[in-house]
Amino acid sequence: MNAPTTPVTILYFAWIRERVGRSEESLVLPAAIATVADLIDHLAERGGGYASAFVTRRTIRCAVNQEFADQSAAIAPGDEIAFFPPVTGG
Amino acid sequence: MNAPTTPVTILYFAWIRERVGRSEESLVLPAAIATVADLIDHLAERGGGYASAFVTRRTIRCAVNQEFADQSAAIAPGDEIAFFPPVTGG
Amino acid sequence: MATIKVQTEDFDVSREIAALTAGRSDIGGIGCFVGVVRERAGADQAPEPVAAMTLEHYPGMTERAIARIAEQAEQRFDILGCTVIHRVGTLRTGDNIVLVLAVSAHRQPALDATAFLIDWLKTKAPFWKREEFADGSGAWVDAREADDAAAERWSRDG
Amino acid sequence: MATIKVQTEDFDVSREIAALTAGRSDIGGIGCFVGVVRERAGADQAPEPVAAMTLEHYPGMTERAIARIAEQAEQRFDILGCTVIHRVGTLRTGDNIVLVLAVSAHRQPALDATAFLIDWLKTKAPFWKREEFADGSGAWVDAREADDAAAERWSRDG
Repeated sequence: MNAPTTPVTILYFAWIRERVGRSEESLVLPAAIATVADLIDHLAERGGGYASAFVTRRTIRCAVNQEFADQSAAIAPGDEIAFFPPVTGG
Repeated sequence: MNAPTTPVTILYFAWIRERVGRSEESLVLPAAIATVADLIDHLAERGGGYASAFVTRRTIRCAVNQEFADQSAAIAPGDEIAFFPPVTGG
Repeated sequence: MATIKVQTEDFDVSREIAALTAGRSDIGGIGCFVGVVRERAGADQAPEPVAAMTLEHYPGMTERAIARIAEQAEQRFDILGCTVIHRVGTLRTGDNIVLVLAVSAHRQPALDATAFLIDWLKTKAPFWKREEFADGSGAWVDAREADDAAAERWSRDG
Repeated sequence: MATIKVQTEDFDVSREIAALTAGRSDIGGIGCFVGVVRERAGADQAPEPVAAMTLEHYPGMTERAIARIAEQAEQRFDILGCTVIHRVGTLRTGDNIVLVLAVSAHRQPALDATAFLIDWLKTKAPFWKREEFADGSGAWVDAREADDAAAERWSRDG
């Protein structure tokens, strides 16, 4: 079990990375943040590139600890949370 | 139009070739032979390997002038007629 | 548009892909199938492992039949070209028998045309396989009803 | 049983087939798909020809996602092995993007698994394509609903 002061790692890919302006950051989750959706709200409130990256929530896909997850998924200290658009490989 | 004395070419493949004992022959069609089925009867009447090759008519496939044909297909002097089992390539 | 070869020699998949795609910038997907001689070829219940296989064909009609099959594939699917190479003569376990390639702007026509070509080759091209077993005996491979059913599927779809 | 690579370098189809089939005598069919960068990539209506494409991915998760897709293929289809190689980084028109191979005793599982693998890769592996046009502009490729539908098909079938 990670302590509440253990940060989460947040990764950004493709145009979300470009809008946010970075590919990775660490963040100690405020106590009120329990799900991916909460984290998106929190990030979007920063404004600027973050607001732009997260403006259309339904186009955002995410993974928690390298598994695809819904925005309703719970997150906890120590998690790796990634945001990206729908995948286009192959 | 080929004269009635122009022979047909008959080809045999796979186990039909083995039973008949040859891969090719020429034959001037008797006047009574109008279809592939007539020709099969004619050949089977020779007995021996021919009788053995044509004993089960429904397993015989044929081509007339290099196109798959039914046993009811008409044949004429100058034609190339081939007999073979169902194909097994690929 | 179709490249068709009936040959005793082996083929190289990469080289055939390069030949089919050379100089083109409109190809997005390459579908490919390679048929190989396996130890239990005709029937999984064969009494003996297959040591070799001899492929007989009908020279002249073979090329004509394959050309017709390739034409059908080009009419049915939105492909930009295809290649069919079928070997004849004596082959050993692990040897390549047949190569099918189909190229398209998108993956689905390439994959569909590849499946169509091999299904139709199995039932509409004049090749016959004779298996030779390790004990020296041999047998002509029986046509499989499953192959007819697979080819028939394209008639229903089309 | 699956060979999975995410790499910047190109691959050679013949070499990968040889690696997957080496020493085996039970393989009768090899299914293969190669995805290629084409000039009109994301949308046929793109204003400019695509000059290059950059593929971004999620290191760590990518390999894990592909391994899961390969496991699914091995569970669903009667295959003897598969290979998935996906390139990342900057690619030019005509360059290979992705290779899928699946081998089986018979052709149908090999062909089905090949189609399944590429359909699922398109929707369940974390890759993103950015197209760069000849005029210097660029755009991230939008996900295609057709790809979701193609992958969904396997859920219905399964």
